[in-house]
Amino acid sequence: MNAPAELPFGLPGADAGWDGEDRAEARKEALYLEIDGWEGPLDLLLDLARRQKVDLRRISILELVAAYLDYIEQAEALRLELAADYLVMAAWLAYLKSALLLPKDEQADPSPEELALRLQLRLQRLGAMREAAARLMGRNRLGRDVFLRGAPEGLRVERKSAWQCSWYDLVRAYGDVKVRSQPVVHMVRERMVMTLDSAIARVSSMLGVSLDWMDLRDFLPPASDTWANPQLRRSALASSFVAALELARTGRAEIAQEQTFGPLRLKACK
Amino acid sequence: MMTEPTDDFVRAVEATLFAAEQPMTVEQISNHLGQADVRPALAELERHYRARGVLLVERGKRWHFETAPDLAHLLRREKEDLRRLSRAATEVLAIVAYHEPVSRAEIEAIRGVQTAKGTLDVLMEAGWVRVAGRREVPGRPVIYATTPDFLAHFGLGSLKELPGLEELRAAGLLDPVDDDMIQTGLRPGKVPGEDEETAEDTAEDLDERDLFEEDDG
Amino acid sequence: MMTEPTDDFVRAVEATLFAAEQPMTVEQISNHLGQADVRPALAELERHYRARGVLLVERGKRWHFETAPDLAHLLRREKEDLRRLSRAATEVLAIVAYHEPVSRAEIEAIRGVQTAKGTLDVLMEAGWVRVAGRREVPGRPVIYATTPDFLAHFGLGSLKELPGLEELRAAGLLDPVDDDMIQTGLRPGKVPGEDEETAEDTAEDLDERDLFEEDDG
Repeated sequence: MNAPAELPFGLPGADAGWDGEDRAEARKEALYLEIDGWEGPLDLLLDLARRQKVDLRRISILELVAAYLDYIEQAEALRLELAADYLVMAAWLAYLKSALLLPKDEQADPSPEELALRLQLRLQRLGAMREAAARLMGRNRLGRDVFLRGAPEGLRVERKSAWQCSWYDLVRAYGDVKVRSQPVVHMVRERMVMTLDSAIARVSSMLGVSLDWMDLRDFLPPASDTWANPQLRRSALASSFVAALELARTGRAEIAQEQTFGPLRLKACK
Repeated sequence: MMTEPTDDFVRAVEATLFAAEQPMTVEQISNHLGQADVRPALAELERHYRARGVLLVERGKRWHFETAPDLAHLLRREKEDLRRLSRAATEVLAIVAYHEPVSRAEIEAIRGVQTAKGTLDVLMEAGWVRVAGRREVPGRPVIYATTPDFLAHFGLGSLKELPGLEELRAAGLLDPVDDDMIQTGLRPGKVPGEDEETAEDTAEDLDERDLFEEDDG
Repeated sequence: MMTEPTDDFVRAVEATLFAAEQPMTVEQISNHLGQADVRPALAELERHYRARGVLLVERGKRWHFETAPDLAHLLRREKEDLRRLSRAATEVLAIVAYHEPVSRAEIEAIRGVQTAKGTLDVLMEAGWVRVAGRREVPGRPVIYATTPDFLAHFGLGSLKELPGLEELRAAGLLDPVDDDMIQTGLRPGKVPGEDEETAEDTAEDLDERDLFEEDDG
């Protein structure tokens, strides 16, 4: 690793490499061949300024401008799309050069000396950062020159659970288990029906009153209140039919039906 | 305290072992440091670190630094998380409390679902349930009982203070909670298995899910 | 050589830092060791290890052990897995470190060239540069600064230890970049802006391309 740290800032030749690499030689060769190697016009200017072998604070701006324009002229293979910045800089430097050569009283504001000074300062700033970068990269770096512990045990934060449960939760849970595991009894729901007994009683009492044939349906209770329930009425019809058959079997009633599905008629036996 | 200047070779062995990702044999260290004899340096380092927070130790012919065993507890920091017992765990705990000592098979018979082993582990970790021996029947199943910590946590003088079935009924705790839950318990065609717990969890009300989350802090 | 018995608390701090996987601040060490004041112990350890093959160092308020730099030639690993930075990236890194916090426009004004976004990304990915908020000026540009990892990597206790910082400051070379420099600079009529990014990428140093393969062109 080279050690640019001993070199004071701004001295010629202090253009150390970056990240341990020194490309200065390669770049000298490339100087007249290509422009791709430069990080913009300021970079090129900085390199040219360094060739003056003086402190950046003492460079000759006129000489620098000449070198730059010279370089641009010689770089015939310039790819225009890459070179726009370089040409803009060239134009500006040509303007600066002519302004510097003009008599003082014809000079604009800011003065060309002021502009030249600014250019110089910018080159110094860039040069300083470039050297700072090289010094930084040349330091003892973690993972390259110095090392952390290879196999640290690690600091652990162990999580421990503090379980929570209340008395109520406990008792409630037991209740739930008990409820869930109770034996299940299947019960047929009680439905409202007319029992056979009550149908026989009703039909036989009504037969005693009437002497004519009567439709079976007329024996049902009037469709009001609870008897309006259609399910209950079907039950009453079914029970009354069975009651009629029972009364006929025991000889207490006659049954007649004129056609299939026709009305069923009923009459008391004489 | 002024430390004597340390021999550079000893320092190199020290740094090599410090940076190593694996314990190193004498040969490996020596190869790393130009074939020199590293044994005296290892001996000196071992002696030096004996009094410190880090020790240089040899295990199976390999050397490495490790933190001193008496300080191991410092490298672990405990953090308590308050966690609410799951419904399944609460039920198992209640069954143990009402029926102790009980075996796992008995708990399962009472609950009507299989009980994941983890559930009993959680209760033992909480310090509320302990193994109370084995029942002297074929298979000699492990039986479980509650601990004094259980009584203390729930503020009970003894298990006799737990409300009886009649009291539970009077308190409305034996009323069906809702039909869905009963049906869950009686779902026909349900295959018992370890994944039972999960299935049950899914059917449980959302509140419990919330409670499951750890309340940090 | 007989080592004096070491205070147990000093040993605890030593063991904690040895075991830690990351550099630790004084607060973190203290939290780990029951809130005690660890500074005297750190000072004692720092002194003790100064003569050894391993050093206790403070980098950006975080402490860690690392191998002594003078042993680098013995420890340097053959296959270096450090990512090689392009010249553009090293320059940008230096500018961020010496000028922080700094906006991208300011970096570009110093370098006289537009900086590909990838360059800053590479530095952020390496963990050396971070976004440090926005500058409260029109446009509210994002500003960048270095991280504690940057200090640790380059062995700096703080930014004050940056090489040549005082000379550069005295020479006025670290003065804030003024708007004039950003706006006009050496490129009259050219205003830096996001839309120039693409053109600039094309113009970027080829080496940077090769090293980082950021072909999103």
